[in-house]
Amino acid sequence: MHRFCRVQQADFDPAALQAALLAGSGGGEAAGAVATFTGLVRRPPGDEAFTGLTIEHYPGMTERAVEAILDDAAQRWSLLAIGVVHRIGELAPGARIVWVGAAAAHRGDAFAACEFTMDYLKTRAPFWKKEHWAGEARWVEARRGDLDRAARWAGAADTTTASRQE
Amino acid sequence: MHRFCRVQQADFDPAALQAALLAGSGGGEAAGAVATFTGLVRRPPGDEAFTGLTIEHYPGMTERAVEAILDDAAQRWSLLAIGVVHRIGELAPGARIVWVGAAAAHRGDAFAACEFTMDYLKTRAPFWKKEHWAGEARWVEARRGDLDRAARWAGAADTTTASRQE
Amino acid sequence: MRVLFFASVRERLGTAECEFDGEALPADLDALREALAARGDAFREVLAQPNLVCAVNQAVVHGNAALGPGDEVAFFPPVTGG
Amino acid sequence: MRVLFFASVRERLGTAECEFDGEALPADLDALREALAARGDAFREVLAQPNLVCAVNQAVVHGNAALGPGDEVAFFPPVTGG
Repeated sequence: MHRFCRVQQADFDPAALQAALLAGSGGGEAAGAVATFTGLVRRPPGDEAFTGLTIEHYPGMTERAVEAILDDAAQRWSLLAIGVVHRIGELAPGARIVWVGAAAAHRGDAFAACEFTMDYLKTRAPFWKKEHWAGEARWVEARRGDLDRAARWAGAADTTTASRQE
Repeated sequence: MHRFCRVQQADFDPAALQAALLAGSGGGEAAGAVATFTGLVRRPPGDEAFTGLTIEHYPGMTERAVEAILDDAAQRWSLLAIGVVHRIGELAPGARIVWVGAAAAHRGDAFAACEFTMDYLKTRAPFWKKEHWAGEARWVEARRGDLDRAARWAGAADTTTASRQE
Repeated sequence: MRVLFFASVRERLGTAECEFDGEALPADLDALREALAARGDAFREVLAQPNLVCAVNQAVVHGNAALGPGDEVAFFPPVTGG
Repeated sequence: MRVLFFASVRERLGTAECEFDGEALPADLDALREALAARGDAFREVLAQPNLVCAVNQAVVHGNAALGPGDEVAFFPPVTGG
């Protein structure tokens, strides 16, 4: 199975990443499904003073954590390729933060692996977001909802079974 | 909410579609999440004689059915934009068949709307696939697994609730 | 009234559509099915398919339904797109 | 032994890392926490955070764990990437 994990300051091109994913999927004729997710810096509604995010990470541990998540995804679903790109540093409103893509023979595997990887990235990879406003900055607090979403995968046998039936 | 539905013979560019989705999402700073799915003509493993698919559809009803699915998705989740492109006609192995993209403030809504739309497209929109081999052709039979996947959304309140908590 | 056939149904019947009007116009779906069945074995076979789908004016219909002169009826197998 | 601090923890402490070696080397995480707490209020406050995460050699550790001279320990708040 083809996989990649990049942690970088530079922006990325979702189209090029999707092409890389397919190029790694057994020549491009084995994949029937590609699911992708792109996360962006969202301006809170009506919050004109918001100037963006900075993202800090733990070099070394980040890559290990992401690789462990990809290992886990590859164990849980039948995948042809999976990739993650996560940006660090200063990001303006509207900027891309993260991309996850999964290619599989069947869509159940691609969807589940993509969403699982995002849920685990949010709760297991050492990145921290700080929000900035004109004259103020605040570290983002971890969200209960993200932990709940990640916890769903502890009992993910249903999803796997459904996708194997296709 | 911005939306689009295209049924066409021509290939499509996932990058351009994702850009169109974001352009329709309140200027691009309101969206925090974009989930996409691309379906491709998969060559059955080891099946060298397979030459591709033809896809037939019911003009008029197809567009109505897709619009009804997008209405449903827009009711179920908080979306900024959603779009579908589905190709018809002759498609070679590796060719793109279908694209679904959903943009939302939060990822739970984007993921769920994208997967829901695919599951309903598979079971409610009047498209039919015919598989071709050297010297043989066969209409694809509807899959029990696709009906099961679509049926999951009948009790989708959990997903909606989880995504609203973010 | 236009009656359309798609995919394997269209191929089995060897035709993509037919028309009913004037005195031959069926009053409802059951009457239409009867009129079609009278056209021969291929029609009878298709109409006997347990999973055959019927749409009236581009919306799926189960069971019987009244029909009028401007209606569009379609018969097709379970969908397999996406 | 390197000890690293990230995000709000790093800012609260005003430092991104510190070193322990020779006789000052803590034998385990509990000893390390004690040695850090002795450095003042900011350290004590951070170490008292109920959701503080600790990693040894880049793997999250709960409770105590033995430490050696080449180990890398990190303290940080719950992660918020993605």
